[in-house]
Amino acid sequence: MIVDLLLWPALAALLWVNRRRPLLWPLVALALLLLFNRLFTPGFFALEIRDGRLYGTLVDVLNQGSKVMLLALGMTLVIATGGVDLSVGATMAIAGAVMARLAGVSIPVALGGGLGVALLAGAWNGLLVSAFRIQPIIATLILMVAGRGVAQLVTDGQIINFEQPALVYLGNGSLLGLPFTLALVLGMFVLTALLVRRTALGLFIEAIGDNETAARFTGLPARPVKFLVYVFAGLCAGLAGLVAASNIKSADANHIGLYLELDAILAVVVGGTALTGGRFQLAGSLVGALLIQTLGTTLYARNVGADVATVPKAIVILAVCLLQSPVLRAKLAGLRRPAPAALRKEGAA
Amino acid sequence: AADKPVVGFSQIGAESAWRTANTDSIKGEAAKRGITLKFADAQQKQENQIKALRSFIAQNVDVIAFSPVVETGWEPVLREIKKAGIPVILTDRAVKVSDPSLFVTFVGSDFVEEGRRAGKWLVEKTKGQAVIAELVGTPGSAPAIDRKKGFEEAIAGQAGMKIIKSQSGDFTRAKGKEVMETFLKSPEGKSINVLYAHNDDMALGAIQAIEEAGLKPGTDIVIVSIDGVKGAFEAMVAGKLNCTVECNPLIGAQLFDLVADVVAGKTLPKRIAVEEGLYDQSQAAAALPSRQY
Amino acid sequence: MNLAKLRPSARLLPVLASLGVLILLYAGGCLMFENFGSLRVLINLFGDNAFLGVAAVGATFVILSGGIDLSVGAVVAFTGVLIASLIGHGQPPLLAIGLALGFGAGFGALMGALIHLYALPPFLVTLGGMFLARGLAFVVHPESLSIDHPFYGEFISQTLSVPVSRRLAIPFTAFALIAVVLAGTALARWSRFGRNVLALGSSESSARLMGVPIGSTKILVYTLGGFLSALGGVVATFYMQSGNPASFVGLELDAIAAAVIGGTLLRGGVGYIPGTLVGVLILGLIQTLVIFQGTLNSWWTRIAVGGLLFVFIVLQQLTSRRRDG
Amino acid sequence: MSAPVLVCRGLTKRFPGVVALDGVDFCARGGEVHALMGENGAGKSTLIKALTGVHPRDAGEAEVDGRPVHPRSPREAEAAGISTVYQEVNLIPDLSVAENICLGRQRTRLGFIRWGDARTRARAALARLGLELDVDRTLSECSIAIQQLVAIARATDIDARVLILDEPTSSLDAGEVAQLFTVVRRLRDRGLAIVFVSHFLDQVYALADRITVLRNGRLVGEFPVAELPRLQLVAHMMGRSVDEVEALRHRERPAAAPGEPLLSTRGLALRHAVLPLDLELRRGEVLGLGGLLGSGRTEVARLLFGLDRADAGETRLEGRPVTFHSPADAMRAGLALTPEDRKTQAILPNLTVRENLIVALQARRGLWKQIPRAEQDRLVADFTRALGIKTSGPEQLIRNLSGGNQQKVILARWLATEPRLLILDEPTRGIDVGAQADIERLLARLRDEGLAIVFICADTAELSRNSQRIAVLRDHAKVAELTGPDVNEQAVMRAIARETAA
Ligand SMILES: Nc1ncnc2c1ncn2[C@@H]1O[C@H](COP(=O)(O)OP(=O)(O)OP(=O)(O)O)[C@@H](O)[C@H]1O
Ligand SMILES: Nc1ncnc2c1ncn2[C@@H]1O[C@H](COP(=O)(O)OP(=O)(O)OP(=O)(O)O)[C@@H](O)[C@H]1O
Ligand SMILES: [Mg+2]
Ligand SMILES: [Mg+2]
Repeated sequence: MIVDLLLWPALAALLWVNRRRPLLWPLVALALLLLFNRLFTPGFFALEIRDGRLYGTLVDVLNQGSKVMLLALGMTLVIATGGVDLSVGATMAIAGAVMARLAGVSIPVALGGGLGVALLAGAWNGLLVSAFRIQPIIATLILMVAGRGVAQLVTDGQIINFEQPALVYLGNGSLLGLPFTLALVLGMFVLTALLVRRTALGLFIEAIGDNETAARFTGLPARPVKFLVYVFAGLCAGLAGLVAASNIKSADANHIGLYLELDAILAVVVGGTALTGGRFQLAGSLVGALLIQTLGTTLYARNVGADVATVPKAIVILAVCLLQSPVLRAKLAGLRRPAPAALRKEGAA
Repeated sequence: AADKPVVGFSQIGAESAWRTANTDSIKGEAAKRGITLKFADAQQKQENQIKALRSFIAQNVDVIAFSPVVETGWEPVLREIKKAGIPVILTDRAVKVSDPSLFVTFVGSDFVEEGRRAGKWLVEKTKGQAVIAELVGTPGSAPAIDRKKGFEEAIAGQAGMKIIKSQSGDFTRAKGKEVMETFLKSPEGKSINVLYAHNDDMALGAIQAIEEAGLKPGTDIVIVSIDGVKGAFEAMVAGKLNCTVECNPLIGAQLFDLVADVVAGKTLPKRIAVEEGLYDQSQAAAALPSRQY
Repeated sequence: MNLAKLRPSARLLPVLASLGVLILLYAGGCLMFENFGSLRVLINLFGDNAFLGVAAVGATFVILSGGIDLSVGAVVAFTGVLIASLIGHGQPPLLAIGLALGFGAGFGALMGALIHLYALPPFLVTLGGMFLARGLAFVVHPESLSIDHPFYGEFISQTLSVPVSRRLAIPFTAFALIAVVLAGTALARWSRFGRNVLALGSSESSARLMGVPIGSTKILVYTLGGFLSALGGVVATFYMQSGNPASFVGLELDAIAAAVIGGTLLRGGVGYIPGTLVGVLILGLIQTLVIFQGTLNSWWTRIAVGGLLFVFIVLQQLTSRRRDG
Repeated sequence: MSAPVLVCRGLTKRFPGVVALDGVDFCARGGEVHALMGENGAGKSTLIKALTGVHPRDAGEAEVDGRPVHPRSPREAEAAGISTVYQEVNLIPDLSVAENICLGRQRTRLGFIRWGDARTRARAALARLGLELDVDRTLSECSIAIQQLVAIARATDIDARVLILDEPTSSLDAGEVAQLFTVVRRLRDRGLAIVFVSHFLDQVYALADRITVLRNGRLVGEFPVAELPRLQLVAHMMGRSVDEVEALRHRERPAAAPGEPLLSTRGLALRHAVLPLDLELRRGEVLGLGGLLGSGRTEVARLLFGLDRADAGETRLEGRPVTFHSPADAMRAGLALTPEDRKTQAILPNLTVRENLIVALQARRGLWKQIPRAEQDRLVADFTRALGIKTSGPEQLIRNLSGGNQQKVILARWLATEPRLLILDEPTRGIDVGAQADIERLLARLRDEGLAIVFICADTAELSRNSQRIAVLRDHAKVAELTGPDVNEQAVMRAIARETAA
């Protein structure tokens, strides 16, 4: 099949290119999961063209995964500074609700309003963390609790539907036969990558996350940078919220983004960024997000009930953890060739 | 205030438009009758609800009413309420208790019956021939369990009807859509010609998935769901949904009548049903303007 | 030098600030609402939050060691279902409780072992643990299940509670909470294990060089966390006489929040067990205030809880801010 | 001839990219102080860590009193009779002083720790080092010198056969060192084998009986102190001939032509930290800050650099009043500070040498103007060469560098910003003789290029050797300012002592 001809060589190439990079292990896990589906989940790789767009489970993975991928981009930077943002799910709900509320006014107002409140939410978190110096997990817990309430306040507890083609396009449209959300994710990824790698922001973030005291002694603007990453995480959450609302053509304040903060954090950590801060892997986070979505879709496709679906999910998380564990890898490497220490001892005896 | 009772009401949450309508109905009715209502929202958590009930005791309310999050786990708190001499009315969902004197009465829908009616309608509509996909509610929740049970009962005798896919869509649009997508893409997906959704929201999400797959909801796939929210009526008018079994949230008036009876010391039946209908496309357009939620 | 004398108590400042705000909130509630000052509300505060408090003490130990435990809520739910189902199958309650506690401890030990032996991040391992325990709970029994046994019906709620008046009794769970907090305080303050936990959380590399048994301390602290989560689950079954696999979602966040509000630093190494009790009571009090207010709908409830949390944390921050190094 | 207590044979330890120890033999005898010498990165600390179970060894064995020991953790090493003070303070910052001394060895009654006993023991252990302080204080609130002493107190609190001290004196002043030596000698006379690492030759010659020299992870040789002249020792360490070393040591007297004032303070003060202080810093001049530990030198540096905000007094930069609200402000004005606590205040442990080196310059250029990679690489190459930084490459993580090399990277970090005023808080701490000479020469060169320099150093000899002017602090106040011919060791000592007597 054509998919096989394209996908596997591409994956192999990716693995090869990243063989000495932190990206390797999440990629390996993703490849294994895909391979499992190729072999055991009928129809998972079926692709066809319908209505001028690609149609199939793999496309769904990309489309559905776009929300976590967007969240993960912002979350990566937050985690790299040594923080965490629990409020992204609630921020998604607020952004979606505001967009739906303003949908009737005009498209730019709806989009701008949604993203605007998301930026405000991020700024609020940033303020609490950088100016009030509240521990991030608690600072963002406040908005996690209250944010969904704000979203419900905006929708008045109702599910608000909208039909505006532009807004519907955001989460359901296709560009060159692929979901528009994919383009959105790639665009945000490139933008983020440029922002952190073409300016000194990446270095600043990593320095602050690695040793904040030292960063301050070195004259780094620790507080502004922290503020900024939360605002950015808010923006990403806002975009994800718009996509989520657009996906179902309505704002469901109670459910949009529910528990998605956990998936986002998971994606980041699986992707190779440590929760303690410091070095971050932007691309790794995307792979992590894809891995999580693929897993979720796999479970649906294999008809595993949502209640017990957490068991295989746990097993995959732990497996990826173990794959990344330097200790286990050292042990495996030790199995392959005899330990040098052992050789030495024999020589000495 | 001596003649007007103080009522404590603990609501499950605001997880759906249905629930919000339920809340509004109760609050609105209390206001209309000038009854002091102590309202507490449990955010879908039983432990919060128990806290609220115990607070109602501390606040010396005259009557306690609540929609339990789950069916079990109420014995201790209900005993405590009984000890304090406060009558309890259950709404929407029942509880399982060994001592029936722990509550006065239960007013609400019969979820099993709802499932049964959906099933019966389907048997008639499809003449006993259907390949069914089922979108289940939140795992473990009473409506999910009962609506599944009632539906299965109703189609049990039909050899030509079988459920080939059954997955939880968590009562939400987004999950309903996502799960339907995978249903349709599975190898058996092409044969699905009926969708049974435990609530309208999941059905509305699934309709989008069906449309994106290039199929016609309501025609290629017959869709029946439960609740009867406004969105479902709109979808029926548009021909995308075939039938919805009403589950009526507007119980405010009924509830406060019962409160008055309880305060007056009348004996009440243990189980009071809510008036509910079943709507298909033919009735939808007529009913739509009168839908309040 | 006089400054030096003042400083040690600076560490206690967040706890004292929390306590102050707790008292303030309580007094405020008494002024605003009728019956708020009644003994029943006070007793409820302890009894209703006992399961959270017990689990939060465990979570505090884990945080003190520099780790985190996200599996708390799921383990609480799992043990509830396990006990309910065992009793449902005719097992004696004490055996069921013992098995559940054993499971919790073993589950924690397993997570601790993975974290230590393979140098895995605690966040991921315990998140895995959370998913696993949640899923297993549904495997044991997919729905909520009530416990019908005289031990639960009579013994716990009648025999073991202390009546204050004809209508009011202090529930057994409140005593369980206080006992666990006292034991936890003693363990943290007066045992070698407790001090090793703090050392580990403050600086793992130094602790290793100073001869702290890193491995066993880490594994033990997660074992303790798992055990106390399970104990929280047991307390919850006393409270609800049922087990529900879908319950206590997000309890771990409440536990972590309670610890942090009580002056525990998330980075580890600094914190007090009694502070966690204060944190738990504050979370409980916020809820009680909202319920007594009695008109807030779902979203205003959320906003109010978030807002009170915010006010509270800022107050605590302002009263305990120190010059940082 | 005393009996060997600790014997190692063929110790080998490899790290990715480096062989840190290559078949080293080592033997410490009871009743002797054995100095372990070598340049930064020679493998001294690695030897100690491989011996005490911090790092698993790749090969080699060790014995204590003839019994083979193979500790897998410092705890097991301690049980085998080896007590160690590792390089850099390795204590628990959030615990009290008393607890840090007793951790893991607390006496208990019925399972409960006896806190009173712990305090008493801690006080006793500190008293042996001539130190009297509040043992309930949290460790992180104590100055780094105090922390170092606490670590030593902890190591001497137990019965051991071997006591290993890895650069214990690097942050101590003369008085503290003397006190420490008294204790060490007493322990030695009790028959302990003592292993002592230091870059201070005077201290080594004052204390040690025997010296083992390492170079690049290899054993150069073991020598009785009496048979190893200093010059020869340095030559062994550096792997050069005695003549070459002699040439290195030659140094010109400071040229005394200070330029116009750059920064001055009037009555600058911070409650509890600095009493009103007048200072004048001139271009082309090194101002030394002298004083005992805890006299407030670090506090002055923090204040000047905007890490703390003064609550009285004023600062003038080239005559114009300035206030620095943050280090960033100070940096913009051309100030630089290398802090005294490298581990917590300076290094970004998980970032590379390159990133650590350019980070201050980048901070100064701001967020948007990223330093081009080529320029970064050039900076790293230049400074690595100029300061003799030993790395396996610019992309090595700084945490894997030896302590002395980390210090050089931090120095380079600040030199790269081309500051006008450089504040050096104990810059030569933990730096080997060769590098120390390098740094001192660099200091002179920078001064000649017109930099104003504030030099804080616990070693009065080094201080007076490198300063044109010395301000002596005591109890957080300036008590004397020495200029011209008064800039010498005796004068500094006198200034401190005079005030003490008063
Ligand atoms: N954990 C590690 N990983 C990789 N390399 C290391 C590690 N620890 C030390 N090294 C390397 O091993 C070599 C020896 O370092 P070591 O710390 O033993 O030197 P040292 O003699 O103690 O120097 P100093 O006087 O500066 O303290 C150095 O090249 C250092 O970079
Ligand atoms: N012997 C001591 N007992 C108690 N506190 C001390 C002692 N020595 C220093 N301190 C405290 O440590 C803090 C740090 O002092 P500071 O670092 O400014 O001194 P310093 O002159 O730089 O000494 P150091 O040689 O330690 O760098 C001061 O607040 C001081 O009060
Ligand atoms: Mg060293
Ligand atoms: Mg100092």
